[in-house]
Amino acid sequence: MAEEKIGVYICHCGTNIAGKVDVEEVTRWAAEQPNVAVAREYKYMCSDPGQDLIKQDIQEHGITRAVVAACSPTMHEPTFRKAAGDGGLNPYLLQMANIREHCSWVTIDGDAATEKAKRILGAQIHRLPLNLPLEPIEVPVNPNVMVVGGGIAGIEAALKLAATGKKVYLVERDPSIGGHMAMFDKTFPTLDCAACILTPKMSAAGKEPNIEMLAYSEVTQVDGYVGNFKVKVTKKARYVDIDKCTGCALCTEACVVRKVPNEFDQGLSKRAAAYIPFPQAVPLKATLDPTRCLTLTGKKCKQPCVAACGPAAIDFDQKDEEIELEVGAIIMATGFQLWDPTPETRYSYGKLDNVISSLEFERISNASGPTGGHIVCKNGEPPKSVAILHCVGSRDENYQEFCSRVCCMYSLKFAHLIKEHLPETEVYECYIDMRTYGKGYEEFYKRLMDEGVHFIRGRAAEVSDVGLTPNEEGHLVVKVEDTLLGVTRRLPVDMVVLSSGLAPRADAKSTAQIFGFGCSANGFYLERHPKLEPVSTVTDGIFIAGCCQYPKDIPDTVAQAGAAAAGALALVDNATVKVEPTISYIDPEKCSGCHICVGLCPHAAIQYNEEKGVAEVIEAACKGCGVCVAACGSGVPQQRGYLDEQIFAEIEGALAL
Amino acid sequence: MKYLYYPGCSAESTGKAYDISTRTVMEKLGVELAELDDWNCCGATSYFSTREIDSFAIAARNLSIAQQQGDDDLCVICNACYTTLAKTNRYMAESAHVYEQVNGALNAVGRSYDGTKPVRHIMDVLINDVGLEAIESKVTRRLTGLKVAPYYGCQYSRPIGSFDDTEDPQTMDRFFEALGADVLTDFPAKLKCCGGMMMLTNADVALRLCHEILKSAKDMGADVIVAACPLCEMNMEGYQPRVNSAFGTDYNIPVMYFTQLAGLALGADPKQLGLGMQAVSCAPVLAAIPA
Amino acid sequence: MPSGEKIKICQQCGTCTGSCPTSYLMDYGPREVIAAFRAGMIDKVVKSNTIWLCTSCYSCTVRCPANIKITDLMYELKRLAIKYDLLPKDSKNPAMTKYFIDNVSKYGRNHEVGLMAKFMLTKDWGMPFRFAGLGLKLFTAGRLPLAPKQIRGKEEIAKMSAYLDAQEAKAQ
Amino acid sequence: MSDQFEPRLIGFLCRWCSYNGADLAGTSRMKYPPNLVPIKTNCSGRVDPTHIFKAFAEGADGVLIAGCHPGDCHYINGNYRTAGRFPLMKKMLEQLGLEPGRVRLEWVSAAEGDKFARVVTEFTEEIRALGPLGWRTQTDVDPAQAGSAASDRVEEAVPA
Repeated sequence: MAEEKIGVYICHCGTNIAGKVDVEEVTRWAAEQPNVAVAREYKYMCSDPGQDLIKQDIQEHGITRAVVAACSPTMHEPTFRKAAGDGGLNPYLLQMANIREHCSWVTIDGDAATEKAKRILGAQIHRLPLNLPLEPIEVPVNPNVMVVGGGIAGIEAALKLAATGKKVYLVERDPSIGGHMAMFDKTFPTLDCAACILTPKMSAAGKEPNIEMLAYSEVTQVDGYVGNFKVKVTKKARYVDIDKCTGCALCTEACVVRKVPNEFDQGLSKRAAAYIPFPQAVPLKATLDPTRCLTLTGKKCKQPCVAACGPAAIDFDQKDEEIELEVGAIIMATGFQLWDPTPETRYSYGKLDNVISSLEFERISNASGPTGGHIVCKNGEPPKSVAILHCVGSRDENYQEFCSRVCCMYSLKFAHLIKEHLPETEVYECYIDMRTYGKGYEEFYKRLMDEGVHFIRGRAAEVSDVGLTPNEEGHLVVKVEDTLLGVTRRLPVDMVVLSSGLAPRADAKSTAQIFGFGCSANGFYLERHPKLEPVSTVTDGIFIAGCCQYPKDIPDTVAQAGAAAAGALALVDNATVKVEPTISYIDPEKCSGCHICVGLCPHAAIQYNEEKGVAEVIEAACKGCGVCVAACGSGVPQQRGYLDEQIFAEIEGALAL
Repeated sequence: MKYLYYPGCSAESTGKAYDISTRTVMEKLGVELAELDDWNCCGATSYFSTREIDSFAIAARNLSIAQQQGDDDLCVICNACYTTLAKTNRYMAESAHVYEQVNGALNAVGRSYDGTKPVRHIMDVLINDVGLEAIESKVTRRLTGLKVAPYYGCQYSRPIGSFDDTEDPQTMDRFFEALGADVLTDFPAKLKCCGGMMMLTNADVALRLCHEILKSAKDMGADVIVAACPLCEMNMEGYQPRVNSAFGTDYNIPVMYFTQLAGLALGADPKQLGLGMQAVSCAPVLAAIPA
Repeated sequence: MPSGEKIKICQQCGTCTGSCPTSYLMDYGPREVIAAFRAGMIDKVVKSNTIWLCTSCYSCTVRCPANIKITDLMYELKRLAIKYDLLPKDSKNPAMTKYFIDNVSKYGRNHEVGLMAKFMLTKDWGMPFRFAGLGLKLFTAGRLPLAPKQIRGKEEIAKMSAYLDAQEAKAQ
Repeated sequence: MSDQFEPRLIGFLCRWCSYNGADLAGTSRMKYPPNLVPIKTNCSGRVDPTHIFKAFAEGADGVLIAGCHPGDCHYINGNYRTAGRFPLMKKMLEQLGLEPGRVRLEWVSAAEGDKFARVVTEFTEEIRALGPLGWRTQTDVDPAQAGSAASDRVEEAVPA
């Protein structure tokens, strides 16, 4: 083997690295290391002139290996490997040494950081002579996309993709798409009617030939990899043949079970066991609730629904159906759930009538809701005073530590709706900080002040029905410190709205596991990079949009859905995609055919060849975990890019100093 | 079932009936109580105000004696004693400084303590060790129809909440349901402060707080308020006439230690429950329980 | 005070003051006490009536979204007030605290009758009259024993305190 | 700096969870001791006993293996293999006279920058308390020679 000539490139990253690590010293040290032909430092290696240094050295100094000591490889490894490739070097002969995230940013002492930087860099310098040229594996891309979740984010992403001619599978867990937005009355700050702007999109998605709608369905399994996902979807039995159902709702009227809490109305109204969730549902098809339908729960029923159904669509024998889809990209738009205020017992939610959640208020104020849009208390009377309590479950170490971003604004919207419906009603907003950060939001806040809403800076302490004075008797009493006055106030009101934060879906974690990515500490899906890749996940080919990533308002959700659609399109619009070649191989000369790796491979990528008596790696199926390498007693399987010798060399280099 | 028993100072005077009825109830349930030898005041809330470490030290003297005296858990009846003793364990675990200082003080009097003696509220013992089923099986006089307002008091579950919720405790509700009572489970004042020691120093404040509790009980139609703390009982019951004169009310609501009412359900003689000691008569309660 | 550094993350939401059963009488509510603490103006709150109105109900502590142990903070401030003799003139609580401790140091247990008697004689002349009706009832019911109970190890309490005094002196 | 013992630690981090967790600790500017040098593998399941022996033989005083939480593995169940293998590895090392505290397995997700910083801090302190291991056998290995010797083996191992 010829002597290798290693080029070392150390980045200052402005002061991000150089402010802590003595870059000159590391460069001087690196130049003395074996095989190192040239060691350079530069203010920003990732800039064009920085990258040019590498290219020039390859071409002019005959550099045969390169290492860039800079930020995390997650950030810029592709950048520098491409630069090496452009310079004529195989990209896999370039390594990165992470001296920013793993060193300068986390170390207090400058000398210690400089030492650590040398160790991290030394490990890579040591390994480089053993690196081998590799070629990325090029795989075909399935042009179809799956969108999971049919709220505004999923609908928007699906429509955008469908408009480019791609086939989209839109999977929705509930019987209809629409999500939370379909439940809202108005949207802040413009007060557009939510239904007026959403239902056209819902019906467009329903009619779009490129969208195959899989409502009342759930994803159960995801296999494969970027460009080539194999997805199992369970289409839950509706007990209604949707090809025959016309959505006439006669079954609903005929059904004898009439007291099922209506989920869409937050349980404030009742529905039948045969139901269509709401009049604008897409698809507009009936569903028989398997937990409530008498026939389906094994009880006696004369089945008036069957008699009522003209097209004979009702089918009690329908079964859940599992289908398999092949898609090149996936967009997750599974949304949020409202933080359930029950654990905040001091607010008496669920105990006292007229202490309601924000979603319940949305339904009460909605013209198509259970009260026909009349804002009324449980006794049917309009409230003369309403307190809206901010930050319920939010900004609290005991519950959710984060700010949910939208609650201040929706609370202001509620106040406006109350003032619009009931001008004489007093409205109190109890808030900690008023966060009105969006376009037109601060103006909306001012407008509400002008409308005479009482703003009390303080988080409500408790809600009770114990009146101590005649004017409190018969009312709910909110106890809150007005922190601007330094006075504790007791507000006698008729209705209390709890502005809960947005929470991750209860099953967000298990869903993320199915798809092979993770969740942030707060439970929302984890993006690949918080700033530059907010719609990507660590799994190539899987994108996220909307409130499943973090609480956000409708404009941000729609923008993110577009970004996710563009990300997916940029992938599936290509015939092929390059995947990492760091996969395993087995030398047939050395394999004893013991089978141990065959059973351990998580992706069934190792097969036993009976004829030759050896194990073989199916390259297309191998994802490169390296479990087989570690498992083999004789060290026969090896992983490209992570050969034992390469890892040994890294260890030696890391400990040489 | 055996426990070491810490009665607390009040049990020797104003809260005597709590001590007497506790012993009776536990005997009826077959629970053996061995009084802690030569116990001292737990320090209560006042001691925290001198030097924090003194309060832990004097509380730890009790715990150190308990550890010497036997392996059984230490059962406490007074809410404040319970919180003080449990808090001492907790802070000794949280802070090495507290641990060292406390042991230094104990060593000075030939004692030591490792911070691990389990401190149990009597209700914790009843619900989690004796068990509601066992208790229910021993009821001879069900409290059918008796409207019981369960008053927990501040330091029952606050601040630690080790055996019940800090905002919405339920154990006393469940306990009296097992005894057949008509428990006012939504009693809104169940955790409202009675004013504590402030009845002596800022009576206006404390009377007002008691007024709120009594009003709430009256509004709900309570036949009796049950308490788990001598100071709470004293404030709500002993000071009822003064509440009445201060607020122009006419409350006459019996307030009992929960062990007194439980004792009746378990068939104990009223005399064994210290029932003659109340300033507000309990006769209506006795009359209301079916024989 | 364990985890005292938490006051740095107080967002001044006022849940503590709003939850406090006696804050309406306080010169400064618990929220303002924390604000003053952070602003370096503790002397202002230590001298106020606030800390002596805390009933130790722990409502603020269990509700604080930042998990600040506010009740403990109040104890801490009471200690400071006693130590530097910054007691409000009209407040009776500091005296009660002191008598309570004297009582326990002397007998090992709190003798409630003695405590009340001493308190009434020195701090609240009107009290015996207001208390008379109840006192008589309690006395006849056997709930107010005249003789204090003394524990065998009563000198231990004083000794422990003396040890801790010495420790504190050493630390300073 | 004081002349206290500074342990030398190697940390094998899986690239999907723990490596990103370590990145997040950096992005969040959390501070932890500089003693651990990370080595990236695709999956914690790739780490085999020889890597750990090698680290100790080269002078490491402690070895950390960090991977995705159970159930979160990017490769379905690679981390279960790690978890299954770890006690055996530990036992082998114990038989060689090594204190069990010198190897540590942790699950650190990409969202747990704080946990990564805490684990490294704790681990550094624990190993500092245990003192130097001093297993390094060869004194002055010429890295160039070591490298070229190994590269011969690589060329041999890889099919053309």
